[in-house]
Amino acid sequence: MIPWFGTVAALAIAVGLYIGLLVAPTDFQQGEAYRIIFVHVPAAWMSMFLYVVMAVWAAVGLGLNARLSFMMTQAIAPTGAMFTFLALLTGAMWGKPTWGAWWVWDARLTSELILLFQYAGVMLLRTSIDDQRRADRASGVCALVGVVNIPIIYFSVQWWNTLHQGASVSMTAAPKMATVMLTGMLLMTFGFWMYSLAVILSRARCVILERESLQLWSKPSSVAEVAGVR
Amino acid sequence: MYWGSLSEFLEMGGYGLYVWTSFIITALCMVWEILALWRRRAAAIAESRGIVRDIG
Amino acid sequence: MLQAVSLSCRRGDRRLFSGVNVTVQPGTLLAVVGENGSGKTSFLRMLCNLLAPEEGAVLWHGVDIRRLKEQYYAQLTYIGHLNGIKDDLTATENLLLTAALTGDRPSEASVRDALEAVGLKHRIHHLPTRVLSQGQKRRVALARLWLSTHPLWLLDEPFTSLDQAATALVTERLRSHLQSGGLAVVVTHHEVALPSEMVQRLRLDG
Amino acid sequence: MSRPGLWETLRGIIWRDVLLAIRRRSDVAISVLFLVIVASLFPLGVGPEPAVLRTIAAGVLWVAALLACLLSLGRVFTADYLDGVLEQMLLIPQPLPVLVAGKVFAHWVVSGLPVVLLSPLLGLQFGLEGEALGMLVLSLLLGTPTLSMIGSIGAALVLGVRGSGLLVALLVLPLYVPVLIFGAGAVTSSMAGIGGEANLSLLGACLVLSVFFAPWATASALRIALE
Repeated sequence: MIPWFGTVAALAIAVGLYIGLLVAPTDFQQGEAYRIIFVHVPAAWMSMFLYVVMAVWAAVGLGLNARLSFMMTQAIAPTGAMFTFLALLTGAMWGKPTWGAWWVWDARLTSELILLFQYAGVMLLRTSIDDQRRADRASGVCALVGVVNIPIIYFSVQWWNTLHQGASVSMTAAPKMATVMLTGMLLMTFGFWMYSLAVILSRARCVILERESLQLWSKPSSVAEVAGVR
Repeated sequence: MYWGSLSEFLEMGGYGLYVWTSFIITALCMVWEILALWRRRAAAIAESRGIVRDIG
Repeated sequence: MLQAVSLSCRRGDRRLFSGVNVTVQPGTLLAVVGENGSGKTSFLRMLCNLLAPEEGAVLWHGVDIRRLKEQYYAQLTYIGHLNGIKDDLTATENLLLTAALTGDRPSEASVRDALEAVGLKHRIHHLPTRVLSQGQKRRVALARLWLSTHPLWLLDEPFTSLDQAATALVTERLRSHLQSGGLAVVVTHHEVALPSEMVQRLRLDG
Repeated sequence: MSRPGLWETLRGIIWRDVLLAIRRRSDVAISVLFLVIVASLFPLGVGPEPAVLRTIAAGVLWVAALLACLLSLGRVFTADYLDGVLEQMLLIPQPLPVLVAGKVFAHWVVSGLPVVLLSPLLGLQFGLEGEALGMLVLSLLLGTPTLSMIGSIGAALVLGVRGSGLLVALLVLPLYVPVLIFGAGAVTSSMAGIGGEANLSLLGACLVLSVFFAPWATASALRIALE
């Protein structure tokens, strides 16, 4: 499964890059700098989407007391944090030439920054609790509580009339070019999505392995079973 | 193809620095994540094999 | 009647005990014994729903306590290995407040009687418990037993840091509780000096 | 055996914490003093220009109040956790979220309310007058209970965890941001003559939301912490 997702991700990103960098025409208002959106927007979408997915797994884990769901939350957090960081960084790269500033205290930027802190909080809370079960559940509650920030990020552009442009990338160019841009962006998003799936699933496998070895240390009786399986 | 020449492509209408930094850092982050995971996985497998050998 | 049905406990990655079946009838006491780290405290905390069992269930009169929740809490008096008293409040205040919260409504006179019953002299009733010794603090915590009107008592090492006189007093209080049809589960290293028909032992090991 | 009413139990919970705060007045005094000191540092750092001070007043005072609240969060559950009172609270025959709400209310009374009462004085220091001053007090009155509510979730999550003081700041501050924005916004917009009512109603909405959800989240966090 993981190699399959990986291959699809590589293909989609390759085609997306080809369209975004080579085929898509320039944007009349923003010039070539707009091409950053081909990584910026997918990264920002993934950062929010992954947080929601993480929170859903946390809710499932807390509700059904399922250890596997907590392993999924643990596997998602680093990738989500990485995309949040990338969204902020590419945003700054885009902001400097277009707004003339690396950073502005606009609602969307601020709330995305907060999202990064939330990812950090969830991960740090987990690592600072020694008891595995408590670490799982406490960071799960933490992830769930933070979900209130997602609609705030998503709607911030509409609620506060700020510098950051609207959600659907404002198409100042002719509609036909817009379609090309949109195709490129959606392909990139799809690629990032598949990439996340591959990375997260493989990290989840690592987590399972690590926890298994931890258990083996204290429970030698089951070594035979595990050895038999492997 | 939108671009006339390679240098034009690299320049990005004067925004080359910003555009390429964004793309390259994104790529680096992803590659780094994959590598880190790969090593983590190798370590996890090695450890669990080691335990199985030690105890079992 | 309190029942534990195939109760299993895992702390971290260690399995402490599994498949524990035990029934406590009214008028009897369950003495839980075992080495350090054998899961005695975890077992007691499962009985009062502070700790979720990995497998199995605890039943109060045949109903799962996770379903009863507050109705079940209204039946029990739990004294953990922590005293649960506030250092900045006096012994009297501590008992009055705790008892009021758990559903007993003692008068100040009955609180005074309870404190005297555990052998605390009247003049220290009105000192902040901060100035009391370990043993005296434990006595303040155990004085709740003289105020308790609840049928089920869950006690974690009640005799630690008590002297012989106080141990005898608490044992006597346990006897009168059982004689009036109460139930008790006591985690302890000490022998409980009660007639053998009242005491049932549960040994937890591995 | 009679089960006491919910109100009676709540009163008991609140009264115990208020009584403890009265016995340990220094704890309350410290967080109030902290607020005053933080607020007084700004004029020293920024310079005594009255026009500048008036423009930053709302933000500075709100941030100071927020930090004072953060500082006092350790007191909500930690002492009770260490002496076993928290364990007993989980076994009180009443719904835990309601008890938690009572406890958080007590925390607000001893740490949030003093901030609200002191704020007009600090506002005057920064040259706030009339309507803006009133708006500052009002916004703090509506906002600080929300801070206590949200903070209690963080405080419960990090109970007994190493490095909990810094961790709770990381967990809680992101969630404080909306309150800070609306609170300071109320004062700023009333100074600009737009009237702060819109921001006040948003603060009210935050309060209502947090009163509904925070005690529930805190209660589950406490159960997790005490397992």
